[in-house]
Amino acid sequence: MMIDHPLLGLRDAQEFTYLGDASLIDRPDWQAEDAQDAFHDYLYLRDNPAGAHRELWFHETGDRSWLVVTRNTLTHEITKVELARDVARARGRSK
Amino acid sequence: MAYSGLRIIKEALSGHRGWKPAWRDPEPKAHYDIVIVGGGGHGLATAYYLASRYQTARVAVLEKGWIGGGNVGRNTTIVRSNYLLDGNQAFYNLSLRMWEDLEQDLNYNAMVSQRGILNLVHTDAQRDAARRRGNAMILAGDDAELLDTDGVRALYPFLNFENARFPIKGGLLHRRGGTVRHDAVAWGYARGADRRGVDIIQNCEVTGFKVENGTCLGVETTRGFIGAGKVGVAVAGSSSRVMQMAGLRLPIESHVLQAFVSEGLKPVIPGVITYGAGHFYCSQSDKGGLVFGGDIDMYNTYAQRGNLPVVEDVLESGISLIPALGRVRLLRSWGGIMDMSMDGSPFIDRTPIDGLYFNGGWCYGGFKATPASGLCFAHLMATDTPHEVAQAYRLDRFRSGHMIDEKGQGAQPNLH
Amino acid sequence: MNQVNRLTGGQINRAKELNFRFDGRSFKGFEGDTLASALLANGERLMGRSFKYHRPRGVLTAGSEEPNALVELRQGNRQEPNTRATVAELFEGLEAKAQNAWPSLRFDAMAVNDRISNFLTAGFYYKTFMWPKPFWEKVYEPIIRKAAGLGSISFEDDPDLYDKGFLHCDLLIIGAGPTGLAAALTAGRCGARVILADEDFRMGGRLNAETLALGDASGSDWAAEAIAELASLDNVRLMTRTTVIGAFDHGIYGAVERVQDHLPQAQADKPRQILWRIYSRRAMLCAGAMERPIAFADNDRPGVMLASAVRSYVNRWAAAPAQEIVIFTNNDDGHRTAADLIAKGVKVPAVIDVRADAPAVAGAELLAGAEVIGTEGRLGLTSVTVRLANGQTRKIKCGSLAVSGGWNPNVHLTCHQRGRPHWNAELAAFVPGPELPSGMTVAGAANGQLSTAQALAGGASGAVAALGDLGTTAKAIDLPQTEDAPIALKPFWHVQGGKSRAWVDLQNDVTVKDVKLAHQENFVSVEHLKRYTTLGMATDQGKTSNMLGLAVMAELTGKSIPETGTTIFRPPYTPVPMGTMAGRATGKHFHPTRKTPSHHWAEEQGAVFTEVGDWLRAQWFPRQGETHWRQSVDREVLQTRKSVGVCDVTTLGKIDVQGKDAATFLNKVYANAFAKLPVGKVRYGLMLREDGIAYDDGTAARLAEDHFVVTTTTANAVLAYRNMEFARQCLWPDLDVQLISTTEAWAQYAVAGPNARKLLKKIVDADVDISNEGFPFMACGEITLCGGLRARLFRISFSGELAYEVAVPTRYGDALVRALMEAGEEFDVTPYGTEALGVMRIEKGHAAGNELNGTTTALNLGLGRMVSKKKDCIGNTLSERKGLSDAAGLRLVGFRPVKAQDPVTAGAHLMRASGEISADTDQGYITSACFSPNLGCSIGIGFLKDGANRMGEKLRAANPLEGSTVEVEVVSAHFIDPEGERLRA
Amino acid sequence: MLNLKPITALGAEVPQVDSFDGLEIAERADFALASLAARQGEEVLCATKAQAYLGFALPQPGQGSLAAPFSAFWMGPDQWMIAAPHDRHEDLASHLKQALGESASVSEQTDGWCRFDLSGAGLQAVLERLCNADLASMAAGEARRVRLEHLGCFIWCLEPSQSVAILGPRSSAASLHHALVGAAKSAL
Repeated sequence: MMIDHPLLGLRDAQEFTYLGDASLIDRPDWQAEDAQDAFHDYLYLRDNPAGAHRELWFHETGDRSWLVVTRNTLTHEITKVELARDVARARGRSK
Repeated sequence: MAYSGLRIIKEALSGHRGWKPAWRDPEPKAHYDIVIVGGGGHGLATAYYLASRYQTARVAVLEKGWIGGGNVGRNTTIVRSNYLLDGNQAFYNLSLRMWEDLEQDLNYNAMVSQRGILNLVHTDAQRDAARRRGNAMILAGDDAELLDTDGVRALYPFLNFENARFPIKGGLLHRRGGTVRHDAVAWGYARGADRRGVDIIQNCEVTGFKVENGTCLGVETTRGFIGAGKVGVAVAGSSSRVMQMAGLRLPIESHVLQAFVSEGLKPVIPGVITYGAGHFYCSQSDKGGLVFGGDIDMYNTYAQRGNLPVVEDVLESGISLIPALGRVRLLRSWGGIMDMSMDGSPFIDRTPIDGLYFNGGWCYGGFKATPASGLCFAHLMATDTPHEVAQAYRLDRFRSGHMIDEKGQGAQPNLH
Repeated sequence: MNQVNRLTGGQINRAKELNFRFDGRSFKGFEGDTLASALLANGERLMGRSFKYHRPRGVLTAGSEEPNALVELRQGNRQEPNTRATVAELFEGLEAKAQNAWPSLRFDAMAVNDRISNFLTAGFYYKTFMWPKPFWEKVYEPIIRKAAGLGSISFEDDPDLYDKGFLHCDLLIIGAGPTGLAAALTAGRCGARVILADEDFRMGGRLNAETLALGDASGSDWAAEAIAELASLDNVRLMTRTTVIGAFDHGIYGAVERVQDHLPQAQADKPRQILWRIYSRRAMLCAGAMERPIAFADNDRPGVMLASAVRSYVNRWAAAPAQEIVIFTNNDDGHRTAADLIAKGVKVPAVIDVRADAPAVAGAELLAGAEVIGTEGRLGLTSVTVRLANGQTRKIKCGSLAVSGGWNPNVHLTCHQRGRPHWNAELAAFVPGPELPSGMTVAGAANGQLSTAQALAGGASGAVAALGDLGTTAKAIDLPQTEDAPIALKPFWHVQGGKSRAWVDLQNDVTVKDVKLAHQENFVSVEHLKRYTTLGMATDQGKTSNMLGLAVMAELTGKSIPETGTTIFRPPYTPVPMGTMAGRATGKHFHPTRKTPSHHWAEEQGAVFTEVGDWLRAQWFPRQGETHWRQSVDREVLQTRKSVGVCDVTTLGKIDVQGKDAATFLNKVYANAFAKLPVGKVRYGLMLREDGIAYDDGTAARLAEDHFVVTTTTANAVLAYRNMEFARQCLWPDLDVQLISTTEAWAQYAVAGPNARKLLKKIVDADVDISNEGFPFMACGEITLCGGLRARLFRISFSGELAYEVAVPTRYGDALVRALMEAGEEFDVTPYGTEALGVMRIEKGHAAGNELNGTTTALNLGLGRMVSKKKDCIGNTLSERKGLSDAAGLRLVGFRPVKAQDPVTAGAHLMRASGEISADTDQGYITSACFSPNLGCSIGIGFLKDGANRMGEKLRAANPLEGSTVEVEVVSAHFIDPEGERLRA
Repeated sequence: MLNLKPITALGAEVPQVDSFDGLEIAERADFALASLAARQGEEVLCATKAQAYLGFALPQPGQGSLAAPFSAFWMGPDQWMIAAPHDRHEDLASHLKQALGESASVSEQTDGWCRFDLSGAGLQAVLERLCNADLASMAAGEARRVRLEHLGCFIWCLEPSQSVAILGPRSSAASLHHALVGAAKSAL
């Protein structure tokens, strides 16, 4: 597969390490009432869609960026690639 | 009609006109006591045991395509019981014992061949881990032997002992492990179930569950609604897709595992060899092809195909271990979709919906589990209590922190 | 008998005669021959035996799809099973053996299977061999395994090299027949980066095998001219002997180039084959089509061949399969074979055409509306029996039968991403469907455009379109005038009736009757049919058999062929040597070897090395007179604890963590608190996974307010770095923190033992205060040593002794270890390896990889109190789950043998002092064990249920695997200096 | 005066040179390296100060600059590798840190890497057996991180189509060298 890195252009997916669903960015609040349940759902449950999937890839033998790649799990077609840091900020993550 | 050598002779002498269909193609009925979704190994086995051991009268297996087309039709055929952890041991111990009696039980030769599985050891730490595992196996009633380098050499003199990056320091041998002709398992169970009245309905895709007041009443299918007292889902690879129709999210991701077969060869490898320093395991089929595999492709996918990097990785490992295979040709590769679970262990459990049961999360170890999985799932559905060897396979075990993590990789499915 | 069937002409070099041997006999051929063409020229039709019934078989095709003529090529450690004689290029001294035949190809004892074949029908083995139970592994299976298989291997290591490579192009053209050449000329002339790959050793495809003309030139001359022009273009790469084996995601293709297979002896240092990964922006599949056979009784005798193959042998290789050749066809294309044969002077006794309205053939008798219903000849065809249109039968003498059942486009690569081909009724064949791999287009015969004119036009316009997608305007080449015959074919699959078996899959011996039996037993789905009968599972992967099997099944079910099913193809297109897929990363070079800075020095000391991940580390340093590793290790341990030892600890991961928020960041990735660690101090840290399991431990040294150096275990250096980047970029993106690995930049040595300070004093520069007051336990700092060299010093201890770790830039690491040894001479300093390191850490009860096994929590490790509940850090929330916080759960404790001489063994399971020994009574397990020379006995650490409350209890350490059970006592895991006084000395 | 004698990544006192018909592979030990990463919110200041110190602007993603005495290439978002001759700039990291102050994080990288310079007409033929960098598309100064011999290496273009520096992890220098020499023998 080829991943269209937002900064570097097309790169062989072999340079990347895959983590999983991009929802892993949305780490719950540790002080919430239901923190343990929220962490359970966050860490263990997956939509696992057959179709568009937003997922985290780390450019391990590359520029060390984490990317959020939108990829179709039926066809492997990639429709969007973003820097995970931008995505995280857009989803309200900060310090 | 019972199969036997005599029967073959008789048929041969009468033009083979007497052979009957191995299973019927019945029209679906309006209602069954139990409907199994998924005509793969586990679904067919479940139906067989429901009919044969739990005397469930009206059972149907619904299969989207052709039976045996799931992972029972695309695996590397290995059966073993070399587990370390409590929740797994008794289950796989039972499964291997069931394999040993399977053919006589089914009257179908699935070529259960116990030629031994050897897991190689390359470091002292691996030997420590192998010893812990081997002892766990023996304590659980399975067989294990710890071999040193010479012991391995005696079994497989052509492995790379002289020029290895990671020298072979020994291995854990599980003599009762081996291989089974995978397609025959599906067909044997199908024939056995069919003979006991189970309706096996091919080309019948489930498109939804009918749930009222928290109870599952049946399934919508491409061949109409089919009512059911209970519905059991055994569709590993597609579990998330199917259970999503019932509104459930699972601790599962779908990944592809590639497997490979070489051109046919005169006998090379009697048993199963697993490399300990790379991703490669290999056996030889009765037809002569080397059957081998390695790691999954690592990314979520439902496409039954993989990519080159994993192929190369598997072969780098393979040739590093067995340099004599360099000129043997890889004939065919294929990809199977795995239900990779969050701790590498499966689920056989009720769901929050009454009357809906779930069997899945087998990662790439589902084939060897087929008999016990079928029996335990049948037991659960017939009695509404978990079978004693499958009590740990609960869907809520992550909530309570009771993971069954043989590899110790944590909540990352692609590492199991 | 010297080349009795050699004709005139052909594209062989008669000036270069080559000697070769087949099955123990000597022959001659020419340069440009394949093994198959040379054997045919020598009058040899028998080339192999079938898989199941050991039927005598000859060559069927002239290409890589050959199912019959498989041989063991070459000898000794280069013996290569299952090589198709049709693609094995002839070279001087070629040696080939027939396979799957004993004692000889002509007389094969296993052919007895053929006599009892009526008992060995499809799937018979599923119905028998079940009793008595043990007989399967002991009797039946060994016989079956020995009889099965095809060629054999030498069991010697393959001596050849294999390369891998990477290529980039705008347009990859797969196949260099008329379509591919037209495409390549079109694209090449406009300057695009083009790769043209063809599996043959001579480009041109069917142009080399046919007698048709392109404009004024013969097909092969036109091809040669096109190739010459392409070769002159810098932007075009011509790759002959290169098979594109797979279409992978996003325009990546795998291709195998056979660099030296055609040479008598591979040149040293050069690869036998290369696996290329081709990154293409666009690809054109111009792979042509394959002719398919017709099934009829005894259609498998040596001499029965595909008509196109007969033309290839006659036209390209000037080799006639026989002196008299009959044609059997359902289409006009078969008639060409007759014309070509007649032109070459080969007798064509008859053309049998199933079509009642077949056109006449010049120079040969046409039997229209006739069918072949039988053949004769045990080891080679002698005659065929024909059922004429009027129902009469006629026997016709011939040595070869050229069969044409029509053409199947080579859609294989279009299916590699699960695309399904579509049925084309006009061709009675599957053509590429609309779901092609991204970036791929298909042209020419592969796309169902079967005439030469269509092929040329399709290639040229396809290239224009593909380059147009890339924004390049290309102009189609001027196309020469050539044949443009429409396909005239009557779908016809197998001859009804006939007394003998009609073969569908020649290699696997699947007959029409087997397909019928599968249908009768409800193995109707194409996949069931394949799996039950083994149809299409042979080395040609159904290229010559799938369509036929499908057609027979369609007939039986009364459905159309496309309703019955399609079969799709998987990589590789043709089988690939496993060595080629592996490349160079095998043997000693399977993984790169990481060497420590002291490696060369350690080698000089005669150190024994061990693999730790990709690192090689000194395991121990034998001294003269030491004959057993234990002597060396015991000495290293004792000497370190008594005086001082030095160990290379460079392999631990080092990560530079900088930024204003560095401390805040570490507070989040470590379970324990780091925010308040003073500058100049080191702290032990434990990292958890988010699921609460401990996965790595190490230290973090605060060199400045905004600068930490974090160490990880050797094994987890990469993972810990990745996880920290995840935390930095994805979880807390606004923290000001920067990371970079510095593992390799610094050579780091542990200097441990009561004399460590004295030794180091001699090394560090005079102004560096390393006194206990000036540089206490857990201090760190940037210093200079050996006359001003920048260095880092950490007062940390894994051994439990007074110890330091000192780091210098890696290039000085070799000199530093020598300096340390020299300075330590007066203390009798010892280097120590990983074994002694392990012994000392077990004596101190420190957890390492065996304890951090991915299932253990901080609580299990006895470090529960480290997990801060007052801050947010990865893993703390889920570590509190019930199953992970059992008060009576596993705890890390120590074990001593009750009888001092007994060994404690890692991997033993713990059982109560009495009672049953079983899985149900398991109390835990020993993770690490060693002989402690300080305690004079074997010791271990491990996890025990409720271990902290069981000190002093006697247990049994059960090791049934090795037949031993040892009584042990539960003790503290801190065997030595539990108060930690030595560390702080 | 230092009394410790450095060795090269291949373990010798002097760098190794291997010559082939069309290619020279030269081990390099005469350069210092430091990584430079802009602090959050200080990106502009970092860029300004870096330009003042280096004499050129920090390169854009994927790009690099070859100059004297400093050269640089982009390593990752807001992160660069700076190189300079070792004999005069052994303390490159501390000098950079002084120059950039709180605007950047600087780490010494000199001995984290081994370096082999490949030059000659046969470069393309050899490089294509080693990694997926498309040499034809690389401009002078451009650096690309690739997988080579299973290692993460930088291919740093020194002269288009003619010369590249390959930076690999120092501990694996021998394996990397073996791969380079093997490919040269194979392809040339």
